[in-house]
Amino acid sequence: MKNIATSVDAATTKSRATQILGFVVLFGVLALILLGFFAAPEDDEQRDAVRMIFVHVPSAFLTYAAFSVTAAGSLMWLWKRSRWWDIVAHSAAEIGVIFCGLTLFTGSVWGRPTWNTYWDWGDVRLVTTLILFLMMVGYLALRAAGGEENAVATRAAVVGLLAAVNIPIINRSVEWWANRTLHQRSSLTDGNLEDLTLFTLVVGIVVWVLFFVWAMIHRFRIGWLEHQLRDIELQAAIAGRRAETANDPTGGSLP
Amino acid sequence: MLADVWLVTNKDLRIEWRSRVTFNQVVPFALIVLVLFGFALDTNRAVLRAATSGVFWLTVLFVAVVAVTRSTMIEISDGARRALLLGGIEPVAIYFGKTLAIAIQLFGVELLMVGGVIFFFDATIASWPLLLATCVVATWCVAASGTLLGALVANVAARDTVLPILLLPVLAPVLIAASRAFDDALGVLVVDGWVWLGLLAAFGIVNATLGTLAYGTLLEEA
Amino acid sequence: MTHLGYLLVGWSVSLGCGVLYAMRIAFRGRVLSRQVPADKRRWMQSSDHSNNDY
Amino acid sequence: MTTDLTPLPPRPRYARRTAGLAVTVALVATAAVAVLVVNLVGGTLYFYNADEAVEERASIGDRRFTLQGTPIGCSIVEGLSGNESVVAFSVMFAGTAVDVVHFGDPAELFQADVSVVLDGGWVEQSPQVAGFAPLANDGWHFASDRMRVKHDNDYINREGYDERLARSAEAGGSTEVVCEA
Repeated sequence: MKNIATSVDAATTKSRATQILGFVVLFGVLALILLGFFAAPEDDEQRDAVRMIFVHVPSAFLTYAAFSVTAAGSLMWLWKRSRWWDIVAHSAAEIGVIFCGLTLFTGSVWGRPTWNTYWDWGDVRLVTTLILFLMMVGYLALRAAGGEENAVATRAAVVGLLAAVNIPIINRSVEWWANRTLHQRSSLTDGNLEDLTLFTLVVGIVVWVLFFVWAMIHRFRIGWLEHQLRDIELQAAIAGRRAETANDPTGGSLP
Repeated sequence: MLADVWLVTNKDLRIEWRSRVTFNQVVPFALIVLVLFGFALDTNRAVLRAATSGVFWLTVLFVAVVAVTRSTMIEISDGARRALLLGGIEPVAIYFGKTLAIAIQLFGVELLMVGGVIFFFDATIASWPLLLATCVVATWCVAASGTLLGALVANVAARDTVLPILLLPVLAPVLIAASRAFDDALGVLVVDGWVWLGLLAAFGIVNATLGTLAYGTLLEEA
Repeated sequence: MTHLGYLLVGWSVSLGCGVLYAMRIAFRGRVLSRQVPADKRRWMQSSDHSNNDY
Repeated sequence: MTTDLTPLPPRPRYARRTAGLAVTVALVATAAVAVLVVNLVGGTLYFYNADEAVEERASIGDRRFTLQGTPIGCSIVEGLSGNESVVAFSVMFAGTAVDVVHFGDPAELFQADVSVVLDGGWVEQSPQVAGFAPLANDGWHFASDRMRVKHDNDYINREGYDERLARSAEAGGSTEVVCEA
């Protein structure tokens, strides 16, 4: 603690790598705006509304990615009891909820001009995505409810795996219910895209993934610090109890 | 193993029989919710009829939250959960035993509610086999998820608020599938109810499997 | 450009959420870092990973 | 209820379930669910395609349902039904046509050869809209009050109208019918 002056100065969760990554993401977003609004062509049917794809699809992609990481972390916690994986699962869930919310929001905003509706209760993909979102909000609520650290991790891991059942259903729904859904099939795997549209979409996904990595690193470090802090508080509490018993003339024994 | 399942079921049902908590509180609650929906939607008989299935299963979900809370309370008071484990009963047997107990109670409430929707909502039953099969399978789904999540939140301080937040989204697919199956059973919508019943069964298998795998861990550690 | 209103809402909410979340975790990281001694913050060191106790 | 309170012999503590059993249970359950889902999803109708809606007309009766089909370009007419402004058109799927009268404004992207999803019900009456030449003309029409446009996953920018027609025909949204002007 002797270098407290310098450590306060450097007291952040950033490192050289995340700083560089952060700048890359910023430039990536600028490039995506330019590409998405000015370079990519408009669509025959949808006109300019198609430009929503560059934020909607990357968000959906990251929803799958983040919640899959949560599922993997949950599984690893139950198997290895590793704090590292527990924090990874929690971090990915928090970021995933944001992207899942954005997927639903951008999808609705895109749906109004193209489908003529913000929301349709009959569509499997829309409804299952909403269910996944609500379950993961529950996951975060369960985490926030607190309790003994290991017990919280175990509970959360079970909910994380329960929610992960939705991921393959959402992803496959447009194939399983082919010709029975409002939502179109995958644009990336079996769509027919203009070259520049496809390129911009890939740029969007890369930028979103880089942001995810940046956020994961920072969020993981926060989780790590919270874990350390609980440790420090516990040590202080134990030391406090020791001091109390030392001053106690009975030596701390029960009457 | 099966004997242990029945042992746990029997224990929970006997506690219910003696305390009559479900009978005295949950049944009136369910009927009141139905009647309130009747007040809210009665201005238009067609709307009430079209909404019957959804109202029915939404009410079941609310009732399920109460029933699961009750089932969990039985185990956490007086360290009964620890005693069950020390008794050498497999966690899987406890899981299926408690699931069965909740399912039987819910099924009883649902039968009364079917009477309720016929009486209050003028519902007509187009297919009794489909109606009863839907009740059985959907109740199993609700109980299987409810028992798992009940054990999960048992030791959470904010149990009463966290349980609905977790349980209701998990049960949303049950609400959808059971409502569609009921739409067919009540002859309201043009759907194939038996197909929705099959999907309900798939959901029941998934949740019972997750419960089988996770319940022991939750009992011992969470 | 057609549908500009929808596009602006969708894009700005997406990017806005990203920026707000980034700011939130950066800020929270700062607050927490101050409360934890430097030797518990592994990313401060470049080579020493011996104190990984997870 | 038993009154014998003699202690029972202790049960053996349950064996810790092995990872192998867990994996087996998970695999069997996954297989069962996969079989159920694959066999059943086709039956969970969100909408009837035009051909199915015609086939099931008797069993549907006057109940509401959702219809999907591809609008045939030359059939689209805006007009009045009574005092209400409507859009009348014929949709096709897999070679079967359905005449539609949609009450209200059409969707923004409503156009020929882009599938629509409509909420409404059968009416046993030929559509009474001036200037509308119904393709099915079978004494029925579908009265719709909610329209969604089901666009596909092609994002192209060329004057590819003919190509789109060909693909639409391939997908079952047959456009072989040539309207007689």
